[in-house]
Amino acid sequence: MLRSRILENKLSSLYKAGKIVGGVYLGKGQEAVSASLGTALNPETDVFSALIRDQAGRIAFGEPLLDCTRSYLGSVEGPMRGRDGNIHRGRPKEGMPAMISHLGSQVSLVTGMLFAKRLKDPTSRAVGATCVGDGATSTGSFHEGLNVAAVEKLPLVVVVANNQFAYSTPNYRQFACGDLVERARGYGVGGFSVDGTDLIACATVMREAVRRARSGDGPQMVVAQVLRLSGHGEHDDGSYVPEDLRSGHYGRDCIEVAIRQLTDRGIVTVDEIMAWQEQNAEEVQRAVAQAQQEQAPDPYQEDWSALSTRFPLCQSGNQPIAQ
Amino acid sequence: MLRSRILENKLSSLYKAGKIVGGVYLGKGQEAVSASLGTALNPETDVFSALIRDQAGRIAFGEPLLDCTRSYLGSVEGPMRGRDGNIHRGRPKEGMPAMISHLGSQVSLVTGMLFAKRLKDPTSRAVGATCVGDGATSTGSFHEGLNVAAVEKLPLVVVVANNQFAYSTPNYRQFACGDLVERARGYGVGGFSVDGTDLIACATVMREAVRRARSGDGPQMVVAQVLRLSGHGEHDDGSYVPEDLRSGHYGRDCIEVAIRQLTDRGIVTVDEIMAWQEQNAEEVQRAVAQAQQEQAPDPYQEDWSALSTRFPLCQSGNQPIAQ
Amino acid sequence: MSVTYIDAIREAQAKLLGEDERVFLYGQDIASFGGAFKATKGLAEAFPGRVFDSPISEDAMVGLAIGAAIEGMRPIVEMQFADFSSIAFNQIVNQAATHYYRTGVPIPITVRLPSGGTPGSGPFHSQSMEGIYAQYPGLIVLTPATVSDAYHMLIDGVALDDPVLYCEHKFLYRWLKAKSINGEHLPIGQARITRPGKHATVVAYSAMVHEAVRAADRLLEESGWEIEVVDLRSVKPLDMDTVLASVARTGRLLALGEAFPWGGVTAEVVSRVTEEGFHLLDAPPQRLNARDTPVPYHPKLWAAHRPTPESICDALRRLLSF
Amino acid sequence: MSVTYIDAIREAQAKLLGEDERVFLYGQDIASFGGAFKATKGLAEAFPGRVFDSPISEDAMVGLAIGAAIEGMRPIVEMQFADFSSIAFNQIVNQAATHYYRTGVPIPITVRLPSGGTPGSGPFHSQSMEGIYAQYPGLIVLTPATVSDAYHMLIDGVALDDPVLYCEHKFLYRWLKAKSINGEHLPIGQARITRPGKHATVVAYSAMVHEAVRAADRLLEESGWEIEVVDLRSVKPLDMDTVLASVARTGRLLALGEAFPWGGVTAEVVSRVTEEGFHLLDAPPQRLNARDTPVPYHPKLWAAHRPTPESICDALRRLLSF
Ligand SMILES: Cc1ncc(C[n+]2csc(CCOP(=O)(O)OP(=O)(O)O)c2C)c(N)n1
Ligand SMILES: Cc1ncc(C[n+]2csc(CCOP(=O)(O)OP(=O)(O)O)c2C)c(N)n1
Ligand SMILES: [Mg+2]
Ligand SMILES: [Mg+2]
Repeated sequence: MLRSRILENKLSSLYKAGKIVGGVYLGKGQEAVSASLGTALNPETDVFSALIRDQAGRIAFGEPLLDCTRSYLGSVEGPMRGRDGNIHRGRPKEGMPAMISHLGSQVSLVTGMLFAKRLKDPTSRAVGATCVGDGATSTGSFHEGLNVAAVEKLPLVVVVANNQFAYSTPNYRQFACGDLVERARGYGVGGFSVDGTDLIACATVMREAVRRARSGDGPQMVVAQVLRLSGHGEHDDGSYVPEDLRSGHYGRDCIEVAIRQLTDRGIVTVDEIMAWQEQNAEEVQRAVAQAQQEQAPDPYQEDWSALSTRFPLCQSGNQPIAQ
Repeated sequence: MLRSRILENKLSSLYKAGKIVGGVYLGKGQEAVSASLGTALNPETDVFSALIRDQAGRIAFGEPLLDCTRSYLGSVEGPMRGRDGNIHRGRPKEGMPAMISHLGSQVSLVTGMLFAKRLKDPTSRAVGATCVGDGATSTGSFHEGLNVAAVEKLPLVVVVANNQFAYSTPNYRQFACGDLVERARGYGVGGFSVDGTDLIACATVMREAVRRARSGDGPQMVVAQVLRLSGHGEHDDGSYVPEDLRSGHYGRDCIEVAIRQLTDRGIVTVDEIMAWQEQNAEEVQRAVAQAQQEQAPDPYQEDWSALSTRFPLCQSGNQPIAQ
Repeated sequence: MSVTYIDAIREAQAKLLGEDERVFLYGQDIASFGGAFKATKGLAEAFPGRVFDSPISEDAMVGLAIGAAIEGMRPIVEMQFADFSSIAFNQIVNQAATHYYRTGVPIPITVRLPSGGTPGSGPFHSQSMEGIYAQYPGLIVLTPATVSDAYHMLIDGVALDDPVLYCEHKFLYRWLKAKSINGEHLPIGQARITRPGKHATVVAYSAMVHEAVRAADRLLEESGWEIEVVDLRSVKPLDMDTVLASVARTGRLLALGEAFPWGGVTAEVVSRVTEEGFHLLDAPPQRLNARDTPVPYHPKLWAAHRPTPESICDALRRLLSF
Repeated sequence: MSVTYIDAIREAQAKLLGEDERVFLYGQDIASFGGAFKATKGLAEAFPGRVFDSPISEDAMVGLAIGAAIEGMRPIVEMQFADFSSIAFNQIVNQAATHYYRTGVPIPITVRLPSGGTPGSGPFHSQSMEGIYAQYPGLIVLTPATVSDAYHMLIDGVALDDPVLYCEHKFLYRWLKAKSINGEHLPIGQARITRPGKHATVVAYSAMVHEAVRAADRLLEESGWEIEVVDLRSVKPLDMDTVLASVARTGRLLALGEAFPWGGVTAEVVSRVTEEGFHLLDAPPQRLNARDTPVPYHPKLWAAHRPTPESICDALRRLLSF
């Protein structure tokens, strides 16, 4: 999560320097949730469909830093080859589906991956996880996907990172129940609540949710309370978040909390953390530098085809590029 | 509900005699649920968006018999003028929206009608109700609509007639919770369970749900357990419903139960019921006869326009009818 | 013994399930019930654990299929009616259709769309959505018109690595019969000359091929006009070679479809022909589609809403009069 | 002082809220935040109780608007991006679009669709869906290209009794400026000759009108060709009179759009012109659209995906060479 924070700070400055086109969407303040989910999974067998604020989870699950910097900086070497960018990236064949923007849509997709894994091998113990925000729980797609997973009793873990806002929209304009975890029972799935600013609590809950899913208890839903410590995207100052929330319990920085937790318990020393920090900063710097020196996609080289199939009898209808 | 049953029996024979084109969808066995909802509403002010199996509720809410027979028999005099038929009928301006087939879609529509009523008159005490089946609860549209109504705290009553099957699909392939009423809490809405074969129980629960909605408690969800005593449509023999369900508690005929309840309590006599029956049979017969003698729509007279607006500068693009 | 169009669809699925373990079927009421139209009758019993009833969740049905396809499966999703695919629209056009271009991983799913009008089916059980889906890059849209094509194109479609919308016409289900399914087997992407002629070309697909042939028979009898009928077979990809070769022979084009009249397949055909074969045309190309209203319920309105042999003859007479 | 395209959209909504109590606004983040693009900035404060933040529920947003319209209101729904209207697709094309034909009760809702590409927006924040919605009977599809049209067409669209898809182009939001919004005020259903010419007609709409004008300027300068540019303003209804009159003057047609190349607006325009004005054409009509792939993220790919003044000039030169 430390590496994620350093990377995201770098992305933010690149954006502000005009080096990234489009948008930059950060997971600051949500690293404990995301990283502990990524850590609880097994990258060899499991599926992790990261969403907007899952840089930390991506790193924990094993996504190379370069996938991130190449996607943001539009390198043709990245997994999306400039065709898609920023958080819309992934390696579907390696258990990392690439999100589409339409919120909620990944739930049934991960469900389908798990459905297939079970069909191919009834003894499969692979788990699939995805994160959604509080806002995404209002989508029909979320509902349909989670319900189907429950009917099929698939090992799906859905983490709702309730950061109190969907863009500018506060929880009370998004849902009317007390806590979103109250939805779990209605789907017939396991439900967990956790303080998303507390790394140790998150790690414990995620591990347990993943364990239950893996052991055949069907889908598990974890609702983590957090606050994002950035705007919706780096174009947004998030000024709609009231001061008392920012200065309240969930406004605390989960990384500071984690450092305190780990040092208090003597698991790491401050010096070690400083060393990590430095090492990560270097790695991030390298990943940025490499992506920046790589080629942008070239429209003349681009294979302008949305299909993998070629139909020799039918012309493409695509116009040549004007010179 | 007696009238509904007589009408539906008639529709079934008309269908079997080839006098109705398309399909016939009956509410046999669900009359207690539907009628008690229709009765609990005020047709002057309220909204009732009937679904597939709501013939009894339609009658209770005040829909004329002729609306039904004209729609099924394709009379041009009916509210749908032959453009739509069977259960896809209504009088939206009189509080009776006409369902589209896509299940779940009416929930947000009724929500919008209530939203508008409150905007127009903040003291409005109008309630809006709609029925859905167990299957329709799996739609994203149901989820989005109910959640929006809950956020807006609108006086919506959603009745889930859980007849154990969606077409041929049993509950265990549709949802994974014990009872759909467990969903209420996750939406932050009121929840009621009721035996849908028990008229008095239904009447009590519907009245209470409507009262709470009307008094400002926000949406209410009533889950009624029933069994349909017909196929999905009259083309279907419903043979997938296992014998033990048919012969079990919910397989009992709510009309027989109601007659017993009412006569046992001395509210009506058997003679009175026989008289109603006769009177209703006559009225149904009249409504059928009238619709049958009315004109079918005439394609040459038809105003083939999907818009109420006419654009004088733009031709319609519609071809003349071949002679 | 004869085979209907829907028999062919069922047989194709049986063959696919039998020969390719990556194939499974997912849809509402398709397992023990065999589907609303019985297109999967007996398959759940014959292939245990391969045919699944889904909840009423079209968005999730397609989402699940896409996920399974990423994992190497070849799911076939049955929509109960094409019209209900509007609920799965986002998963189809944004998730499935963009996936290969974005990630390089193709999505071999097949979505079966029971399409087209039948009397009394009304606005929500009658739609023809091929012209909607074909607008999106990344989708293949098949529209079989014959029993043999219903069979072979479903098998060939499932074999493609890309998402396929398989538009099967409900009116043909039981009405269209063949002696066997071993008709001429053309590859996907090749159109067929269903009926040769020399005075005008009707380009049609799905059920309208048969209405075009009826109209052509009538005109031949009435006035000796010889009308060529081209069956597109797939609307995306579009086999313009066959279409242009036909127009080169006849000099006249009527594009015929059952969908709504704005845009869609007939507009694409007319535009491609005029762009690429303007000099071949001896008369203004014409289109005939359904009317610009929802599909009406009443059989009398329905019959006047869609093209019929009468209205096709009228359109052809107009075309031949130039 | 100047007014941008998005100012005009905001001003139009302010005027509507001020003058018609049936109007309310519903959408994600549109109340105190003022919307993702600030198209409703300040309106929640100026009109308390008339501007509402919705949950992330596009299907329910449109369903709610339809219900409110039945009750006599005139809701304006803001989609955060046109692309997300795919979630509301069913409510738009099946509930709103069929309602008047089925029940006789019209549905005066306006759905604002922030449309079209901008650099770096990628496959899901760049779509142009006018050609999808126009295929459905019962919908009106507006595509304003100027500041003044953005203003007047929104006001006129809300006044219509039928469902309106108002396609506003994101690229024009801040880039397009006018001295005032009091430009020429044409009725909905009438196209405009944006730039008169005599050698060829470009039929365009929305942002492509400006690219067409740029291309026309360039060709005039380079080689003296005088290109006429027609701005359709609304793609459904389509003002064929203006289009045909222009083609009658020039004899040559290029239909230009930013949407995907299969079907859509340009195919409808070419088909209508060839059907109704074949004899006016001196050369095969041409189309130029975006490429048949999702809209790419990278600005370099994006710029080659959509038509540009360069590719429009190329297409025009081809057209003029016949
Ligand atoms: C279906 C859909 N509608 C709208 C959007 C636009 N949008 C992108 S992010 C966002 C807010 C998401 O809120 P939440 O789910 O709480 O996640 P968070 O950003 O808070 O992490 C919105 C409305 C979208 N991506 N998808
Ligand atoms: C979105 C959608 N998908 C599929 C259908 C086809 N369909 C019509 S009724 C039905 C079953 C409905 O089951 P349920 O909601 O339980 O109601 P019931 O028929 O049992 O009263 C189905 C699948 C539909 N109408 N809408
Ligand atoms: Mg959030
Ligand atoms: Mg049911």
